[in-house]
Amino acid sequence: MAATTTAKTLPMAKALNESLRKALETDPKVLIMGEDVGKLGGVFRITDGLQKDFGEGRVIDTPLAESGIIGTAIGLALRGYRPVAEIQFDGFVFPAYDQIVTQLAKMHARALGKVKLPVVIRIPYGGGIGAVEHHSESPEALFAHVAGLKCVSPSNPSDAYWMLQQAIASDDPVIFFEPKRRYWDKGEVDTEAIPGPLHKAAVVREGTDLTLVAYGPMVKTCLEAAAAAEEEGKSLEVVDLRSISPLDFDTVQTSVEKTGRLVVVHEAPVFFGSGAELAARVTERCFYHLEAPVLRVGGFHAPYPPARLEEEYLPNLDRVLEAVDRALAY
Amino acid sequence: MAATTTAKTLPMAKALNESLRKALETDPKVLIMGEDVGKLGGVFRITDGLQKDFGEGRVIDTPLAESGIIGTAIGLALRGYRPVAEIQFDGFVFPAYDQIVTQLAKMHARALGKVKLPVVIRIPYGGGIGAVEHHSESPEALFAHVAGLKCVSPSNPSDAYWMLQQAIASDDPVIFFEPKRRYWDKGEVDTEAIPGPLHKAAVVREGTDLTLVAYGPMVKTCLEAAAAAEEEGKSLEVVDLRSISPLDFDTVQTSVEKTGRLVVVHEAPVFFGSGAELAARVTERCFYHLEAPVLRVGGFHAPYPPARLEEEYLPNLDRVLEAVDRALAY
Amino acid sequence: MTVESTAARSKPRRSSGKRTTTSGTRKRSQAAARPELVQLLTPEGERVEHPDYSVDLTPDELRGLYRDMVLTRRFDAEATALQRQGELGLWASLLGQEAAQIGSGRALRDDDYVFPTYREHGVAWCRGVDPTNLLGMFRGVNNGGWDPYSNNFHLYTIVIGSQALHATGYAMGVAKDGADSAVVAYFGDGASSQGDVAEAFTFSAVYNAPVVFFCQNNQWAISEPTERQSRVPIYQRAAGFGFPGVRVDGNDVLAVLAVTRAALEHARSGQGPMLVEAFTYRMGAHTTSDDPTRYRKDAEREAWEAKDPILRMRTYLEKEGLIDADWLSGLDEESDALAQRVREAIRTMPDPDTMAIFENVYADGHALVDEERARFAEYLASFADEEGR
Amino acid sequence: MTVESTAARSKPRRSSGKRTTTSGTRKRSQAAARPELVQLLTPEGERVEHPDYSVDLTPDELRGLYRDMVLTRRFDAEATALQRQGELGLWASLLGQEAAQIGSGRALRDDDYVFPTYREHGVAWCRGVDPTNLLGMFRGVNNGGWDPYSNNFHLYTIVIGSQALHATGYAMGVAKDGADSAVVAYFGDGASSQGDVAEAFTFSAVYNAPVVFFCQNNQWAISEPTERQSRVPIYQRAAGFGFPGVRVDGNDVLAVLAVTRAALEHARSGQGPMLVEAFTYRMGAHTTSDDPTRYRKDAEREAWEAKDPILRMRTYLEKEGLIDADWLSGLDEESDALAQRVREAIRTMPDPDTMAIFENVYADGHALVDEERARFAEYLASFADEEGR
Ligand SMILES: Cc1ncc(C[n+]2csc(CCOP(=O)(O)OP(=O)(O)O)c2C)c(N)n1
Ligand SMILES: Cc1ncc(C[n+]2csc(CCOP(=O)(O)OP(=O)(O)O)c2C)c(N)n1
Ligand SMILES: [Mg+2]
Ligand SMILES: [Mg+2]
Repeated sequence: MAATTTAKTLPMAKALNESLRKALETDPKVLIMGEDVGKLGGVFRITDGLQKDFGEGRVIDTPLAESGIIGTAIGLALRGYRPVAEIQFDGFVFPAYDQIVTQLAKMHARALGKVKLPVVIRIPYGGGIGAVEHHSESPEALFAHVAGLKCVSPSNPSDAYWMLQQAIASDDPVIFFEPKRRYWDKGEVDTEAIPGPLHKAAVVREGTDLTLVAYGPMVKTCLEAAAAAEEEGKSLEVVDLRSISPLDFDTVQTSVEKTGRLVVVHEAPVFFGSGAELAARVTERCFYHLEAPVLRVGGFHAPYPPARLEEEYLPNLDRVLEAVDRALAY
Repeated sequence: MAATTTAKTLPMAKALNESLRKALETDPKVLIMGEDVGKLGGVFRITDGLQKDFGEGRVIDTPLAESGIIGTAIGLALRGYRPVAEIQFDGFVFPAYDQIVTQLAKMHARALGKVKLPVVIRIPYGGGIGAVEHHSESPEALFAHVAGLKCVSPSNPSDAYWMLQQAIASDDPVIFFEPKRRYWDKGEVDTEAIPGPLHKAAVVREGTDLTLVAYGPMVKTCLEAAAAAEEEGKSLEVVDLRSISPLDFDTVQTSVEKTGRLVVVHEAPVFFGSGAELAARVTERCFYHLEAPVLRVGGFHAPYPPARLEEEYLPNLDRVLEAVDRALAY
Repeated sequence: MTVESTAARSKPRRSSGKRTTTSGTRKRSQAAARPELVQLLTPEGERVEHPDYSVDLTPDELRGLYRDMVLTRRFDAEATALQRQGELGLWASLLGQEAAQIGSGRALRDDDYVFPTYREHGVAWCRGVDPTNLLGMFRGVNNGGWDPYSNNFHLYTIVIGSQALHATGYAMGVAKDGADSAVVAYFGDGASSQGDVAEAFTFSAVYNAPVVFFCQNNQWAISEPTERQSRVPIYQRAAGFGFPGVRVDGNDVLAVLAVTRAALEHARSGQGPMLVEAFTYRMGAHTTSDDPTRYRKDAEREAWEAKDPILRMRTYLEKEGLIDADWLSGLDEESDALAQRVREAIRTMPDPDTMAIFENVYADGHALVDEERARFAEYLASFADEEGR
Repeated sequence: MTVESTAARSKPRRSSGKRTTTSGTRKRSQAAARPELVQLLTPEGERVEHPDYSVDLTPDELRGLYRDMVLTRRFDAEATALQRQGELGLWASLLGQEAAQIGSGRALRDDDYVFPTYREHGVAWCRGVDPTNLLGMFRGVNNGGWDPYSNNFHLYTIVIGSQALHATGYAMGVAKDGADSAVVAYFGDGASSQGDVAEAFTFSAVYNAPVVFFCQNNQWAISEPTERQSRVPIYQRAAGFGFPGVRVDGNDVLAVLAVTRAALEHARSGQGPMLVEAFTYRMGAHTTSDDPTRYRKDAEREAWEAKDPILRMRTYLEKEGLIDADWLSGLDEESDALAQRVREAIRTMPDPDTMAIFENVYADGHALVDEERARFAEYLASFADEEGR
């Protein structure tokens, strides 16, 4: 979205905060719930000031129990509310996994459409902030595999603002993955703009030699890689998926039909990760266009390492470019 | 394994039962725990008679709480036991997901190898038995993505017997997926044989035109498909993966280098499923050998349907052959 | 170490209508002042008093409770028969739990909302859910065939204990709305071990949510006796979370009604959650797939048959002269008619359309579902073409 | 509605050694016969008696407890300082909880096994874990740097409440082995809301496992006060699961020692689990990342400072003439030496080798890990080659 007079420059964290504020203002059924979302404003301050302005009835500090948070959010949704639940860190969503997978995801279908579950689960995810165990994971594949859920992840403040608006407006459960290492990156947000569809990917840099696909935290990394590659005379197109379920294969396909090569980048482990699904489907769709196999850059099949190793562990410019070189060598 | 004098013909359920009995006899540290595994012998009778013979101290009926089952199994393993936990049905493993993913899978690494977690989690999985909701799912991808776990699934009684022996002997946590619709299928089991490695795939039918890859319940379906295809003059090779994490890409690669075409079949939803990982990796390894994209046959991106629709929902001979035709048409 | 229930203080709200005082036949319950088990009608059909709980019902209401139990049992027996005949894939019988379900179900107001397990056929009956609708999921044509909002009766939930949290959240919403209705979460003795149920206790207590936890302790969780779940009575669990718990004779429809009314009133009046443990017995198998002879003795069942919830009510009504042979044969006819209606309904129940696989996965749609639906339709059409050739 | 603790009946096991009777200075605790909070040493440093719990310690033992608390606090302060200096990524301070941790830690036998949270630095100290080992995970060089078996002290667990189940399973194993040791699960007030903790209560009660649940109620779970977790005192939770719970003054090292010993004895003697709630206060921030000024008043902290666990012990020891200036300055020197040792250790703590990413993922190996390790080594080598050129 181009800058207009109504645009302001905000870090992603603040864009999310403003988006939540807007939702609370606009729809009295919107509730915010989670651990420490009240006075503290969340450990990342995404809900800063909201309880003060909207009260404890709308911005709810919950007991320390994630299954309880999601289970009661489901009940509130059945009663007509639109809960936006915060999970404090990626690694702490698993106690709620049963409620998400067996209840939240399936209840609309179970009821033959008679009930709707407009629940948003915000999860700050990914690494790069030097944290201890369980605070740096990227579990999106574990949700994308599950029908009934939608999964999205913004890469910049504008998308953070608008995609959260759209997720809250959606009548389906949405897992909203926030790239925590990008919380403090600034960007323009036009709160008066008319946003594009939630589940559409965006070509964020055009190129001709190879397509880089990423989402959330890795979009910036890919843009940097594309800039570096340009200096070496390689023209990389970068697609920001924005949505992980559904995946916008059309946009990726169009790009790959142009470039003939695809590298998928994410922080999550490669094995059974998003890159696998993209590689499988894109290869099927673009079999005769692909001049190289789809390559994947991502986490290893190992627990997220201690902070002093994360720089080596996380996909970075070098690892992306190495994969680019390998793909171009075909 | 060829039939010998020590071989007997058993249904898979009985083979599993005998394997557990053998483990209890051989190693006093082996424990069986789960809901209704005692007097009832489990809802599928896999533990039939074991409590009677080994006592309540070794075959333990647990409270109705899956997180509790796995969490205490972890504690027992830390104390030197080798628990074999039964989850009653695939759809009920999710309350234990946190313990499995954040504790069981990571504790060995967290302890820098100082502790071992020889825990086996047996999960009867998959559909085809006309059951109600949550009783027919195939959640293997949700475990294979997680480092620290191993995932296997036998397709026949002999593998059921031996792979369970090996899983129990393994010092790593193993998720043992039992294809419940094949529990009553009979096969030869030689309890004196020397089994091959746990994580190695098996070529269960040789062919030249295309490779079918499957595991657990779909191996039989693929063998039937191959037999039907033969009548049409098509020679299909069938690979039984046996192990889902790790995946034995070498065996698949060898086959695909011969046939040039691959179709992966599983009951689990295709989106972010095992087929995606296989397609991605095999395409990377066999890029110049593949004459068609890897095609996937599996579940839809929808909740497992009510029983009256499962016949249409589940991959069957026709759906496999349709994919084979599509692959051969390239 | 026992935990006293404090539920007693909130008196049940009385429904209007003419009442017969049946105190002539009432005796004080045998045990000491506040017996652990609340009982108003003994297995022998004698009315007894309880210091904290009472009901005062019209003859019509009393007969109505009996009728509800009889019809529910008949429906349940029919469903079991239909399973044997292959019309249902499975059935979870409520045999023996009629009083627990009818007593609690009849304590509800229309605007209360219920979260059942998979066995609350009697509660569904009280809510006005058409019994044939309950059969859909057991036949395998759907995963829950009714609109939860039309009767304020949620879909059956199979994942043990998870609905306790939904009920708590719903009740938090009720409180937010300033409504004075209440919510009931049904669950079993086995479910009491699930973390979700404990979390529901915590959330409801902390938010003072108007929810009644109604635990049918039917002594068994499939093959496991209640001692595998708790070494003290389940109602005592509540006190440690800061709200009252009470154990009621779950085979005594009057006591269940009285106690549930009191619990609902407790919730409505802003005092927060309450736990009711209905002490009852699963007289049949866990489901039609189960074989209880593997784990329990006939003698146990026989002992409980003597406490049958329907028999004792009949004895009482007959003793009080509230029913006679005519009335009973009218009820028999009604039962037969219900059974026949259910039989017919099941035989004409249509199988779902194949493409229903793709319906209602999402409320707002999903590109992949659309794609898979289209492809599958094409695939199916290809057979039609072949057949058409 | 209160739940009486029955813990009293099992008397604490006495450690051998000469004892001083300090009863001259003892008073009966002010409250009624069985006050809710077990206390043996008032905030003013006066010894009081409790009808159910007592300790009888030698001067050396008394001084030892004080020394443990002082050294632990010093270590903790040093770690906080190291975090500020950038040597640690994070630190979770135990400031204010020294008595709860040293009192319980010193109640343990060597063969008891401990499952801590991430804040049990004082317990680790009692177990003999080298304090510098605790820093590894906070520095980011590992996720737990010690061998749990060498000190029977498990790794720190971050996922709230999950270790309660591990402790229960371990205790089930202890019972199976016929050993008479016990297991302790530490957790916080916040953790009491997690389903896993409730399930641990259920399992331990049903199997009568020798486990002591030691809840440090430090009044806060990050920004949430304990009322967000429970509307009644946490120790009361136990009764509803069928085992005793007791609340002890968590800033009173003597009372914590006495109560934990009794609880361990309860477990050892085959009576199953027990819950100890140590009522204490987190004097610092939740972690170095936290800013408590956003959610709590200084006055609250000040009120708790008056109940400081170390101060009261010092007052008592001084009054009793058990310590003097010399002894105290010796302890100061010891503290300084410890702090210096920690500082030096952290500065020389090596970063892990990059390839450690692939180590210990599996005990028996995994083909994919091998493949990824090899590829990554090649990848890294390619840079070395480039640099080497
Ligand atoms: C989470 C979960 N685990 C296991 C099951 C399988 N299961 C179905 S019913 C049942 C026993 C339930 O016992 P209880 O709660 O006492 O209810 P009851 O069936 O006696 O009414 C079990 C173990 C399940 N449905 N959900
Ligand atoms: C399952 C889970 N959810 C959330 C967190 C984030 N978190 C870390 S500590 C904490 C508060 C814990 O409070 P309490 O149990 O009282 O222990 P304390 O920190 O006060 O010692 C939270 C919410 C976590 N570690 N694990
Ligand atoms: Mg039951
Ligand atoms: Mg706390």
